[in-house]
Amino acid sequence: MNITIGHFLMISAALFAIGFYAALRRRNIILVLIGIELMVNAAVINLVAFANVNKNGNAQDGKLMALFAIVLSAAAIALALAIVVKVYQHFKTINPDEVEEFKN
Amino acid sequence: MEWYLKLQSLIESNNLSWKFLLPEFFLLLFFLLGLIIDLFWKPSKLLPLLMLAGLAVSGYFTFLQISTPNQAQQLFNGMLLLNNKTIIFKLLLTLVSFIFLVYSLTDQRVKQQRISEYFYLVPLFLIALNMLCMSSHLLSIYLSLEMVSLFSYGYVALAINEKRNAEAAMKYILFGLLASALLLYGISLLYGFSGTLSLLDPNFLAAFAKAPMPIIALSLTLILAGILFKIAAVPFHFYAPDVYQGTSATTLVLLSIAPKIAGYAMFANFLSCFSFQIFNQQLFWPMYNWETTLSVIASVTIILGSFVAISQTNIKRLMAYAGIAQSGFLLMGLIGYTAIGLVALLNYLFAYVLMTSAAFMLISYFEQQHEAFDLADYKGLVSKSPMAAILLVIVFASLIGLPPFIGFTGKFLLFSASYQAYLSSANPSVLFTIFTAAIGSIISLFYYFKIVRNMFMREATWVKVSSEEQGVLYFLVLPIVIAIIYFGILPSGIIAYIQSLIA
Amino acid sequence: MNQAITYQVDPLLQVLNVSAMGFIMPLLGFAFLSLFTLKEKTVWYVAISALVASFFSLVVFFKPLVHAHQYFTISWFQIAQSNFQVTLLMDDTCFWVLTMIHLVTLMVVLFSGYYMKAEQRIEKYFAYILLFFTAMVALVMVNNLMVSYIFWELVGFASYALIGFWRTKESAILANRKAFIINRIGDLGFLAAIFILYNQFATLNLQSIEVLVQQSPNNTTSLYWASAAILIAIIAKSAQFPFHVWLPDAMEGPTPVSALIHAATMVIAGVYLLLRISFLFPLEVLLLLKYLSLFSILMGSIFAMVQNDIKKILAYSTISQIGFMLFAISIGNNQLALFHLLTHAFFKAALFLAAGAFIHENKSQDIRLLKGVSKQMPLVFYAYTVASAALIGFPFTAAYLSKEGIVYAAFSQSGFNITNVLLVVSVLLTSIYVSRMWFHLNADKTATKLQSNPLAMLLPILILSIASLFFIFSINPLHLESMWLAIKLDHVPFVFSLGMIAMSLFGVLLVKYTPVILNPNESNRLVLFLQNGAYIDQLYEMVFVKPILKLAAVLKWLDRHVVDALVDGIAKLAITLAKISDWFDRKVIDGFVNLIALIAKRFGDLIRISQTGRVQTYFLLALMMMAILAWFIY
Amino acid sequence: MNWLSILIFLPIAAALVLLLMPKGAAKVFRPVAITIGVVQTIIAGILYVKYLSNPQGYQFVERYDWINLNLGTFGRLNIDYFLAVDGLSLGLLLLSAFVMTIAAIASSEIQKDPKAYYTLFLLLSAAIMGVFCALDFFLFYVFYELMLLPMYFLIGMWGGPNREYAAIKFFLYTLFGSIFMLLVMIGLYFSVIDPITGEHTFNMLYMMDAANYTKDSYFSIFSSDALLFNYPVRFLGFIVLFIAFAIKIPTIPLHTWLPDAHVEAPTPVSIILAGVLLKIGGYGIIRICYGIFPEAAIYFSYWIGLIGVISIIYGAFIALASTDLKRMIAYSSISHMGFVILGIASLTSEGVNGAIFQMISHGVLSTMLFYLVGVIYQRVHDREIAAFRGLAQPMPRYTMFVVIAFFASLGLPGLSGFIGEAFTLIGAFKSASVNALLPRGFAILAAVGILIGAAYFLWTLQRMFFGAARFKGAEEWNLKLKDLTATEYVVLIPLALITILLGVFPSLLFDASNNTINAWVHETWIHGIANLKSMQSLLKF
Amino acid sequence: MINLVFYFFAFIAIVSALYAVSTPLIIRSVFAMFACFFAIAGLLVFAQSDFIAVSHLMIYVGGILVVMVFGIMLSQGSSLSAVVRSNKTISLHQYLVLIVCVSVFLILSYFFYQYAPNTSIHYEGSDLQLIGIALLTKYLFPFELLSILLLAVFIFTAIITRKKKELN
Repeated sequence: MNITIGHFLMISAALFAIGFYAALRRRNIILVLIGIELMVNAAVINLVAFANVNKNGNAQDGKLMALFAIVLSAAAIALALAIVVKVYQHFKTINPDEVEEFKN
Repeated sequence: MEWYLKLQSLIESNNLSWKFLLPEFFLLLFFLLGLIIDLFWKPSKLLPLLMLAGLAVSGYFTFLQISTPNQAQQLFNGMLLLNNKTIIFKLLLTLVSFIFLVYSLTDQRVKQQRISEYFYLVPLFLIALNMLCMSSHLLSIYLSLEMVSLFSYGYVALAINEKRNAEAAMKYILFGLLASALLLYGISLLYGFSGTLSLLDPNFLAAFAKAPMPIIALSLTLILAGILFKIAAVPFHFYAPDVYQGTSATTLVLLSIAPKIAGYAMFANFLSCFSFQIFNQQLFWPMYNWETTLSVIASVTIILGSFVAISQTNIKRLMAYAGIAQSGFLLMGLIGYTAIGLVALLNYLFAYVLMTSAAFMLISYFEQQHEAFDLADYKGLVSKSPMAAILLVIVFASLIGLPPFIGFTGKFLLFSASYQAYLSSANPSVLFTIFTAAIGSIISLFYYFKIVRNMFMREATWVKVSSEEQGVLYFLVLPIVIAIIYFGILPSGIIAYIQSLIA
Repeated sequence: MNQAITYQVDPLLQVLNVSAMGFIMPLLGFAFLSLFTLKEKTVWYVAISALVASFFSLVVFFKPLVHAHQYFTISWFQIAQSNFQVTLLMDDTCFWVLTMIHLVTLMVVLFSGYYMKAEQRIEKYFAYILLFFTAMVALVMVNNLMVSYIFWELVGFASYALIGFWRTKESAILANRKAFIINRIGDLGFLAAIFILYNQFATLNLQSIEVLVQQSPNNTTSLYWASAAILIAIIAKSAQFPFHVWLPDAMEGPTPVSALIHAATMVIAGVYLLLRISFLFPLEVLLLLKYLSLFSILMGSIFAMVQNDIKKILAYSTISQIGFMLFAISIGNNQLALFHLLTHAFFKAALFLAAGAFIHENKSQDIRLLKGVSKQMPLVFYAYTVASAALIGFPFTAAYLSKEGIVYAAFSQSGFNITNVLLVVSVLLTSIYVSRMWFHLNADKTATKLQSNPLAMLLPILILSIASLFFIFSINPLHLESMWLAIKLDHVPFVFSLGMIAMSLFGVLLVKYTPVILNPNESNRLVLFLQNGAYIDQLYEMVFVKPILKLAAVLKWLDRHVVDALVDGIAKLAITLAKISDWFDRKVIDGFVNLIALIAKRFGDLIRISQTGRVQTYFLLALMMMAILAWFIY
Repeated sequence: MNWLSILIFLPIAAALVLLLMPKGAAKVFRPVAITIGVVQTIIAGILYVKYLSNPQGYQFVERYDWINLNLGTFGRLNIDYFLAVDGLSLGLLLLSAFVMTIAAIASSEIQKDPKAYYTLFLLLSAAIMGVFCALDFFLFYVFYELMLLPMYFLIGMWGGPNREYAAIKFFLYTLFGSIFMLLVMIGLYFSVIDPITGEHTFNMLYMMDAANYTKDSYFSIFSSDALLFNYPVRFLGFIVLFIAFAIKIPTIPLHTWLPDAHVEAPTPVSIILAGVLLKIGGYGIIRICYGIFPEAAIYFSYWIGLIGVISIIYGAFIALASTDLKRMIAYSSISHMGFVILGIASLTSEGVNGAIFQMISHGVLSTMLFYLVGVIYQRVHDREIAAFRGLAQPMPRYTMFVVIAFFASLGLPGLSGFIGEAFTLIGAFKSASVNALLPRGFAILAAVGILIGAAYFLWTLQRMFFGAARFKGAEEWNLKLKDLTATEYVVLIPLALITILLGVFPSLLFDASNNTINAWVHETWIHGIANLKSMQSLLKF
Repeated sequence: MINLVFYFFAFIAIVSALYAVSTPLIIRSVFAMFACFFAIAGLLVFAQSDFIAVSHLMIYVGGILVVMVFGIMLSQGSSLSAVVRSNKTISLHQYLVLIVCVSVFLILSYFFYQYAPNTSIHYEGSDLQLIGIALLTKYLFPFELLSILLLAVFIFTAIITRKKKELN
């Protein structure tokens, strides 16, 4: 049995759903970020897998997109963690529920 | 050999493209200058002025890029597309940044805290925004979109009131990262089934059309999620009120406008590859029902934004929801993707820049002078700052769309454009959007005039007056308000200019 | 009677004519008096001189034109294709009625100099009188229904102003409101008639309408409606049943006003209008009028029999007498109606003025308290007696001629039937209430004679009582043939006259020897019923006024709480929607979860309510909305 | 001379001058406003007299390009600055100028922030002039909306205790109507072609001619699929425009903003509101609703007439039950404006002429009535009917003017109110036999409204003004209730004179309007029937 | 045989991801992520992208996770293991999220099962050179832009995390 793109896509779907779960469900900003990373990784797997379909000319598109996505998510995580640290300084918690000062 | 020639052409394209980024180079240059000055002469009053000069120079070179007749330049092998439409967007962005910088100069809190980054990051932000306007490749879209988002998060997090900033930034970034993860996933699907990331690729649509319907729907929906987040449209608008509330009104002069403009520019670019012109009739790619999608989103955005704005008691939350409703109005220009729609969109964005920046400057002014944050704090302000109050009324009237202010001609064109879209598509949901937009206009009267009512018709409970600094009103807000009136009475010039540029 | 006679004169002459006919002087007087505050005497002189000037112009300019039977037409305004004109009519009828109006008004103004002495705002009083006079003169002369309507209402307004002249007097201001509103109901009839006629004939000029009616007699339906509508106006203005209720109340005004407006002139405007437009009236409507007027005749005289207020007696008597005039018209005898109109004006004005003199000197209107006036002011009392005799219809008075003529005409037209018998009965009733009043006034022979009898008081009463005698109208006191007026009337057989006189005498004697009639038992229910005008007033109050006020209050409530709420509801709905969507925006998932948790709780403590993260909830919500949108589009 | 432009821009110029004046110069603000009003009145009067010499068609035309854009595939966007007046608008123009003058004189009670007040006042004046002059729909709309903001502040800042509510209610109601008017306006624009240039146009005169509609456009009568929700689009357009103007007039059940606005507004603002702003509704219906959609007007005339009749009676009943004098007058306005609707619905020359006369007469009378209410309110700050009794005692001259105003309002002949009411009713009555649009019963029912009108005015007179003097404020009020001052005479005497003058010489107005209205009625009827036939055959409704 | 390795990586990736999102202790989930990212890198190699795989390892394992550990330490100080779920009950919100996530997975996998191209993937050698050339030709501009972005993020992170004292 050959490994086809479908296999990769299935794994990506699973990772996406798991990441989604963490991002929406967990009460900890860092775990939310981990969930987001899982979602990004799912997309990265997709991109790289699809790069194998399109061998005509644009073969490297998907791979480079994946590369940029990885780097960008790293940058975003760095900024997010900086904000988390700052949130912790003020609220002494990293549960997004408890970061709640605004009242309307 | 062939491979080598191809490489040659790729490099050639890159080499030819750099010169079109002259404005951005200047921005970068001034940013670096600012960085260095900030490092060596820490408390420098020169810095903001230098940045202003940078914006001016960049704006000048952007202006010079205007080509008559309209010529589209593909830069960097289709990464970017420069045409008059994107130049107008860029000019609008430069204008906002300029207003923001000038206003920041007067902000007491910025002065006191000596946040020099506040100033020298503006050119860099503008680069990101410009890139988003020009990007025509899914990679550059994703990259510049992410860049704009990161700048936005960063600006929100910049300290003025640290605790509030932190909370707003946290909510903003979590929401934003989730949305961009969806966007990325959507892009990956789009790429997978169309085989290309370049929107300018002539084979893109043909290849994508072969993709199965559910995949098309799924990928476009996911991409739309990312875009809607950027333009703060329903349902990805939830972050806006919290973020606005936690951010100083001064920052909002930039943040409530610039990302939205760039978002619309990108949205227009994105939609442009799904629309064709056949026999003078603008048609959308038939596989995806763009008209219905856009009109439903526009209607829901207008209605939800307007209704929720009514019950707000914090002015910035109110402005956030009002901004959401305005976003819906702007979307009306894209329904049908007609030429008039684009003109209407650009014209209204111009109006939006003037009105919203003026509004936030005034709100910021009230924040600083009278510590007014809630609607209740606005009671009787007309007796304390009559000039500012009157200017705010004019701005609000324009935002509602009353003549003879620029908001009226803007909305008028948007209505006309969507009516035109309705005539050509005969899609009843477009008509529905027009109706909801009408209703939204009426409701907008209600919430904007709650503030006006408080200012003019209620007695002040307590008003803290700090040093009377009316200067900013006269040299910055007043000219903008005069422009609001001028372009309301004589709109021909600006509309004709936009039309002539993008024709 | 046709276009050939109507001619346009040159504008200057027109103006001269109009002014000559006496509008301008009284109108100027009105304007002068209403704008300036003057001394009492001066006011009086101004009023008198205005009237004299008008009278002079009547005799000098108007009289010569009468026989030419002319119309003067002034273009008023043009609307659509119709030209609205003010047409002035000059004929005999007009002249006689005008003469009567001038004379009575002059007398009343003279008398007012005595009666209204030392009153506040006297200049307003005379101003209103002059306004009334102008309007009345115009009403008589104009021959265009639209313009008639204008003056028709203006006399009503003047009446309103004069009834309420003592504006601090509660009963007076209630009475004038009532008078105006009831007249307004009549005016609606007039307006409706105008609509119908204008719609039918595209003109409101009476002579044109008359020509058109004669040319095409088959517009009967609209004529029915028009005549019925205008009948309402007539009976309201002339205080006939069922619109008579305002007239007794109107007696709250100054007595000279009652004499002028509510006896001699304004109330006969209806009769006069009917005389002018009787050509419109189909027989059926005339029959209706006949019964209505007969009812008013009887009702007026019966109510008059039990009243103790001298002015109320006279008011009911007026209702009854106007009934006679309308009755005459209803049986087709317009000339007799006109005749009775003129005679009635004089004797009724005399009666009122005399009553005014009594009231003024004794400060009371109750006939039982005025018992000594025959001795107190004998001269006035003689005049009063003459006028009373005229009212009853004794020979040698003018009214004898007119009233007898009417009764006879009724008999000669339809013979011996119930309506005619009732008419005769009403003659008897008239005799009864008049003599009852007379006996009361003559009861106390011991009163002292009044020292001063000012000329302003005596002269008008005497002149008017003399005018109620036969020779003003006819040489022969007993017969109608030899009238001075250009009125052609039938000969009345001698036997019939004798019968009538006997009937009247019987009435006098009945009162003389029947104390029950002279002093009816006030505790008697029937008497009470009649004294209160059969409670018609109260009935109207209950049936119309109260329900209307109630309805108004209900509507006001509805307006506030339903209509406003309905339309306001949109705004309220918007706010509610705002709250809902706000709630939806931030809480729907929470609420949803809480709700389900609440339900789940009933099945056990498996699930506890837990706070959800807002960012995450929002995002979940956004995603679900996006999914719904995608689902919706595909 | 561009007379009409001068009329419009004179107050704007004055407003700018006022803005630049220092606060210390507060004393000259009112004289300036009065002077502007007088000058406007004189100009309007001159125009009126000029027009009377040849009362035909549109005159004093000014037409310039305002917005003229080429928008590519969209075509050209053509908006003209197009002003002209005819017999319909000229009378209203004159009335507006006059009422604004009176309102300026009556503004003496304004103490708070006079600069803002008079600036807004003058802006309002300009917008009102513009509305009556504009013949380009877009221009009309701009002026129409321009009235809202000054009016909002005039009510909201200088009004009574509940002024905020009244002001926003006024604003919301009107905006509700006008936003949808905007939509119809855009729809019309896309349907109408300027026969000369071949481009879309906002010119109202072109919109009135069925030949100028492109064949398959939504508002074309020749289109076979001009249906929206299975209903002819033209009818919907008419309904939308009618609602917009009916709010302004106002009619039942869109009237509820009016009593609130009146009760809360200061006297001069009430005067403007009743004297001028309500007329814009009637003017809009005649000029725009009926002018552009004659067939819908004919189709719906029964319902429009019914609305008019209900307004008359309903307004009168509520006025009867009102306990606040100003509220009573506000409701009487609703009742009186009902006659305007009824007259217009009759589509007869008598009815429409009567409607215009009624508008002008009501303009003068309501000005007078609201001013009179203001007089006592200014003295004792109370206007409950029950609080006064026998006012004629301390204030006889005042009472005289009240009597004139009341009797004119209840339709006493010889005063102006009568002619308008009578001719609208004659028109309504005639309609049954001329064009069979309204049943005769409408005229009769409306006449009953007159009766109730008499009832509440007389009742009020009797309760408030006659009888022995007795006031809620007892002695204190007795001292305060002085008779009229010189200023008040200056206001009231011209108003009373005009009332009498118009009542005696209605030709003063009819001469100007009659030709215009005759032609208008004729054309509306001819076009309406033709259009209706065409639409019925194409749309099968 | 080589397929078995693929399935092994897939299994590790999914299981460790599941563990990472469900363990109550943050630090454990971070370490589970190490395993997950390693497995994903392995999968990337299977998809003929060894350069991407290496970059992935370097950036995620070497960069992100380390930063995260720092973040945890900074935000929760010494009590690394003290982070336990405060509320042991399961709320319906959580069920809802679970349902949504499962349905997301089902929808996606159904679509992929139905519509994914049936291209089989074999390892054909390194793509390092190709990526390098692309990065300096076609993707030169995004590459440059990225550098600016990283600079900006660097500045922002520095400003945001600096101590409050320095601000005044």
